[in-house]
Amino acid sequence: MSSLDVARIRKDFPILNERVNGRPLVFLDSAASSQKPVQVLAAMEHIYRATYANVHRGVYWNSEQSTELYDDARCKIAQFIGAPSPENVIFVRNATEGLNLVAYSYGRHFLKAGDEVLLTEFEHHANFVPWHVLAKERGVKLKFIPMTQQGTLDLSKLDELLTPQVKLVTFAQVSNVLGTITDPRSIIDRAHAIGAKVIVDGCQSTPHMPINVQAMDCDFYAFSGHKMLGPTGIGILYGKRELLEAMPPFMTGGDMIGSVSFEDVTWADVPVKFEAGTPAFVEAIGLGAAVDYLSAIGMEAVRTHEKETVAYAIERMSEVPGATIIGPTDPEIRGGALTFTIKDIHPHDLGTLLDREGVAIRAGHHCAQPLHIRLGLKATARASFYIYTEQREIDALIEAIYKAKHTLRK
Amino acid sequence: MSSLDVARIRKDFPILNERVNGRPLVFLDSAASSQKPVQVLAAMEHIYRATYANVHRGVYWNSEQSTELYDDARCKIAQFIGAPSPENVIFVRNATEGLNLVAYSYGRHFLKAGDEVLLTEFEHHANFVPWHVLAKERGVKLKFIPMTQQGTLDLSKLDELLTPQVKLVTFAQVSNVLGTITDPRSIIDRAHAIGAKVIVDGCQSTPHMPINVQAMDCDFYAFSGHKMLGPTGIGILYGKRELLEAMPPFMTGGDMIGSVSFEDVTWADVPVKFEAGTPAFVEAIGLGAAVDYLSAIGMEAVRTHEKETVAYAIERMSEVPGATIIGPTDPEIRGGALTFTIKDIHPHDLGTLLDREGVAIRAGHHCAQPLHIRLGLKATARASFYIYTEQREIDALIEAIYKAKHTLRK
Amino acid sequence: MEDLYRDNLLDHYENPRHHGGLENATISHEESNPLCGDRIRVDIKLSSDGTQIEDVSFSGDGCIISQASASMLMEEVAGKPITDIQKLERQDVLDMVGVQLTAARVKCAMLGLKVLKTGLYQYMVDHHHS
Amino acid sequence: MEDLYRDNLLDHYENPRHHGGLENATISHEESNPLCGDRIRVDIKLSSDGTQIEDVSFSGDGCIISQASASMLMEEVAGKPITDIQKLERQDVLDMVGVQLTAARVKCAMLGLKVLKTGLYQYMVDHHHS
Ligand SMILES: Cc1ncc(COP(=O)(O)O)c(C=O)c1O
Ligand SMILES: Cc1ncc(COP(=O)(O)O)c(C=O)c1O
Repeated sequence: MSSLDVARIRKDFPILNERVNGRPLVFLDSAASSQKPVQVLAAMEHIYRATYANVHRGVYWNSEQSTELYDDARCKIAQFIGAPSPENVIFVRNATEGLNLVAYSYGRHFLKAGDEVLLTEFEHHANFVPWHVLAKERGVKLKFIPMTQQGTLDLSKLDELLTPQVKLVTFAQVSNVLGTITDPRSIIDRAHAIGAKVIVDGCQSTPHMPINVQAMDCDFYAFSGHKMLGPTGIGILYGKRELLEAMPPFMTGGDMIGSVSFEDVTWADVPVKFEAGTPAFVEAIGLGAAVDYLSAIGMEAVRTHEKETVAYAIERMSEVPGATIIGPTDPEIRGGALTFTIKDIHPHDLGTLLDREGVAIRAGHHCAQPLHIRLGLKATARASFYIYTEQREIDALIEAIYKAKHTLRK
Repeated sequence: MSSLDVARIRKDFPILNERVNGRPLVFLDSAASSQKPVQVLAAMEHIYRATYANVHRGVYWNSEQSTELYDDARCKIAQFIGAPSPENVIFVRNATEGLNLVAYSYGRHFLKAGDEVLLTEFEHHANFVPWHVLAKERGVKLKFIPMTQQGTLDLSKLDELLTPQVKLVTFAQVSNVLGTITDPRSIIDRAHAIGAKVIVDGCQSTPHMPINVQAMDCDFYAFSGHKMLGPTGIGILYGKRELLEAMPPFMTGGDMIGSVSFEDVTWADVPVKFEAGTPAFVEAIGLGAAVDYLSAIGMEAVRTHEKETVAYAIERMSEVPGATIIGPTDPEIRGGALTFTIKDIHPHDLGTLLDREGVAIRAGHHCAQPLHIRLGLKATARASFYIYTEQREIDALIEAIYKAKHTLRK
Repeated sequence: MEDLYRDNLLDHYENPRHHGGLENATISHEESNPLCGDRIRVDIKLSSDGTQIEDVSFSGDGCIISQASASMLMEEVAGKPITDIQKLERQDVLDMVGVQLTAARVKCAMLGLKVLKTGLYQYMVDHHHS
Repeated sequence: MEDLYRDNLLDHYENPRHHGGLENATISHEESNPLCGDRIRVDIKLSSDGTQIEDVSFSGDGCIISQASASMLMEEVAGKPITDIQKLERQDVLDMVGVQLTAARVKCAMLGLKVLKTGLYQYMVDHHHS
C-alpha cells in the first residue's frame, strides 16, 4: 500500500513505458536526475510554440508574457520552500552554481585568512571543491564534522568544532550516498550562536520532503531543478535578504544593472543583481510547473512514499548474500536512495549487468570521493527512488542482482 | 526575391501563426532572442520523453545515450564555428557567462594593476560590465576604440591605442544596436602583434553569418544559443587550447574534477574543467539541432537574406518623415537589425503602439547604455530580422509606424 | 489602442499641467528610471505650517505615460494636505491614467508618484531630525 | 548479456595471466582511472638491447573489464618487440576483449593499454635524455 497513487503518476511519465535492451526500463537513478512529467514538458513547449520572446524590458505582448511567467515561477518556488519573498530566490543553472555563487560572492568578500569553514565528510564535490579552492586561495581552513559508524553526523563534538574562527558551516541535508537525513536545526542553531552563517545543500532533500527555509533558519539554501521533475539548466539559490543585499554580484552583464555609464555602474536590486544575461527563463517556468506538480501531490505524501520504498528496498537488499548497505538502515533517517556493494562484484560490472536487464542504477563514487576514501571503498552502487517508483521495480533490481551474481559465479 | 525559401522556413515555426492583440504576430525582435523551429523542440522533447538520464559516469543505456548526444552536440557546434576540436568548446548558460568566465578565470589570473583592456564604445553590458568590475577590483584600465560618425570603428588610431600595457582586446563582431559589422582580422592581427589576447563577442554574428574562429584567429569567442534558434539556458565559450589549459577553473564541483581527496583536488581536461555540475545538456543538444537546421540552410544564404532584408528595411524607413536610422546604412556592413528613432515619439510609446498592431520591436537602450550616452539618446527603437522575416513584415512595421504617428498627431 | 493613447492622456502630455518648476520650492526631488531613461523632477511648495501642498510643479522628459501621468498627479495633489499624499497608492495613479497598462508600462506611470513621495519622505525625515 | 561477461573474459578475470608483478623490472608504471578508481600497475622487463619485451606482468584492482583486458593485453605483448607495442591501438584491445562495450566501459578496457604505453614512453624519453 503506497501513500501515493503511483500507477496514476506513472501515466504522466512517458519514458517509463520505454524498453531498454529489450526489457522494460526500471529507472532507479532519480538521485542523479529525475524523469519529467508531461505537465512540465507542456509548460515549456507551449512557450516555444505560442508565446516565446525574451524577458525583461520588452514592451510588447510576448515579452511581457515571458516576464510574467518567469516572475510567477519565482513566486511558486519561493512558496514551495517557504521563502519569505520571491526576492530571496535566485535562478542559477544548478546547485553547483548556487554554491559557487556563495563561495565567490560571499566567501571571497567576507572570509579572510585564518577563518574556517566547517563541513561534513559526506559532501558532494559541489559542496566540497568550491570550499577547497577558497581555502587554498585565501588561507581559509576547512574542518569536518565527523561521522558515526552508522553514517550519521556525530554532533557530540559540534560545539568544540564551532570555534570563533568558523565563519561558514555547510552540509547536505540529505547525503546523496549515505542517504542520511540531518535535522538542519541541530546544526544551524549552534552555528548561529557563534555568529557563523549556514549553507544547506538541499539537492537531495528539496525533491523528496517538505522544506521550509524560514523554519530551518539557514542563511543560504541551494538545489537543482533537474532532480525534482524540472528540466536541466535550472537551479535555485535561496539567501536571506540582508546577506544577498550585502554581497557583491557574481556574474555581471545585462539585466542585473541599475545603470551603466563609462565611469560607473550600479546594480539592480536582489535577486536580479545575481542574474546576469538572458536567464534560462523557459527552464525556470518548467521548474515552476514541476513545483506545481509536486505541490498537488503533497510533499508529505512524497516523503511517506519514499520512506516506504526505501524500507522495502532495505528489507529486500538485506536478504541478498554478500550485499552490504552503506549508510543508515533506519528509513526514518534515510532518504530515497539505497547505496550498497555486492561482495566480489565491482559496482561498474554490476551496473553493466543490471543495465542488460533494463535496470538503471548508478555505480561509482557519486561525486563524493572524500566520503569513499573515508569508507575505504573505491566505488559503490546506488539505487534511488522517486514518486514513480513501484515496489515491483525493487523486486526487479533484486532479481537482476541475483542474476548478475549467477553470471559472475559469485 | 529572397535567397531563402522563407515561406517554407516559416512552416517550421509554429509561433509565427499566432495572433497578438487580434493581429497576426509580426516578430521583429530576433536580436533579443530568436524563435525556435519544431526540429529543435522535437530533439529536446524526444530526450525527455524517451531516453532521459543524467550524463557522465552512468554505466546504463540512458545515461550513455545522453552523454553521446551531448558530445555530438559539442562536435556539431565546434564544426559550425570552425573550431579545431570539440575540446575548444565550453558549454555555458549564455554569452554573458562566457565573458564572465574569461574575466574571472583569465582576467583575474593573468592581468595585474596597470594592465589595460581595450574595448569599444558600443559593447553590450555583457562585454562591458565584467571588465569594469575587473578594472575597479584590480587597478586595470579600460580604453575604448573610438567610433566614426557613421557608427563604425575608427581604427586609424588603433596602433596608438595598442600600447604594451594592453593585455586584452574585446569587441562585438556585430553591434546589437548599430548593427555595425567589424572585420575581426582588422583588429586581431594588430592586437596579436603586441601580444594582447582578443575576445570576440559573437552574439549578433554567429546566428547570422558564416563564422570561422580559426580563420578569425581570436583567442576567445562567446555567443548565446537562444539567439540562433536554440533554447534558453545554453551558450558557448570558444577558447584556444593552450589558453584554456593555462587557466584555472571558474566554477568547481562535480564532473569537472580529475580526483578529489580531503587534501587535494585535480582538474579534468578541457573543456570539462570548465563545466561544473550537471550541465544544461538537453539544451546543448537542442542547440546542436539548431546548428543542424542553420547548416542545412547554409550560413551564406542566411547572411544574404538578412542583407536583402535590412536593405529593404533601410529603404522603407528612409521614406518615413522624422525617422532617423542609427548606425551604418550600408547593408554590406550592417547586420540584420535596424535601430531608429521617430522624431517626437518616445521609443517606449512607439513600442506600445506597434504592439497593438501585433508588431513586436524592442525599445530602450538594448543593454548598451554607454553607447546611448555617446549618441546622446536615452532610448532607441530596434527592429531585428532573421531567417523567417518576410518583406511584408517590414511593410507592416512601416505601416504601424505611420499609424502611431497619426495616433500621436506627430 | 483607441483607448491607450486617448485624447485625455495626449492632452496632458502636450499641455502638461503644473509643469516647468517652481521658484522658492520647499522641496525639490528628481529621479530617473535607469532602464528607460525617463526622468522627472517635482518641486513642492509647502504651506507655512508644513502640512499642505501649496503649489507643485514637475519637469522632465520621457514617454507619454510617464509625463502625462505626472501631469495628472500634479493636478490631483495641488492644494492637498500632506496626509492625503501619503495615502496615494499605485492604484490611484492607474485610476487617474484611466487606461489599461501592461506591466512594463506601469513602471512608467509610477515614476511621478515615486518622485513625489520620496521627496516628501526625505523632507520629513530631515525635518524631524533637525 | 550472454556475450558481455562470457567465459573467456571471466576466465581472464579469475585467472589473470602475467599477473602479480615482476622482480627486477626495467620499467614499472601505475595509473588509476580517477573516476571509477580502477588501478593497474604494469612491470616490464626489457631485453638487454632494450628493443624487446622479455617479460611483463600487471597487478591492480577494478572491474572485470579493466582487469581482464589487462590480462589479455599482457598475453598479447609478452615477448614482442617494442615497435609492435607502439602500434597497438584502441581497436586492438577491443578486438582482444571481443565483446561489445558501451562508451563508458571502453574507458575501463583501455586502462591497461594506457599504463603500458605511458610506461614505455616515459622510459624511452628518460633513456633518450641520458
Ligand atoms: C552583442 C551582445 N553581446 C552579449 C549579449 C548578451 O547575451 P545573453 O543575454 O544571451 O548573455 C547580447 C544579447 O543581448 C548581445 O547582443
Ligand atoms: C547532495 C548533492 N549536492 C550537489 C549536487 C550537485 O547537483 P548539480 O550537478 O545539479 O549541480 C548533487 C547532485 O548530484 C547532490 O546530490
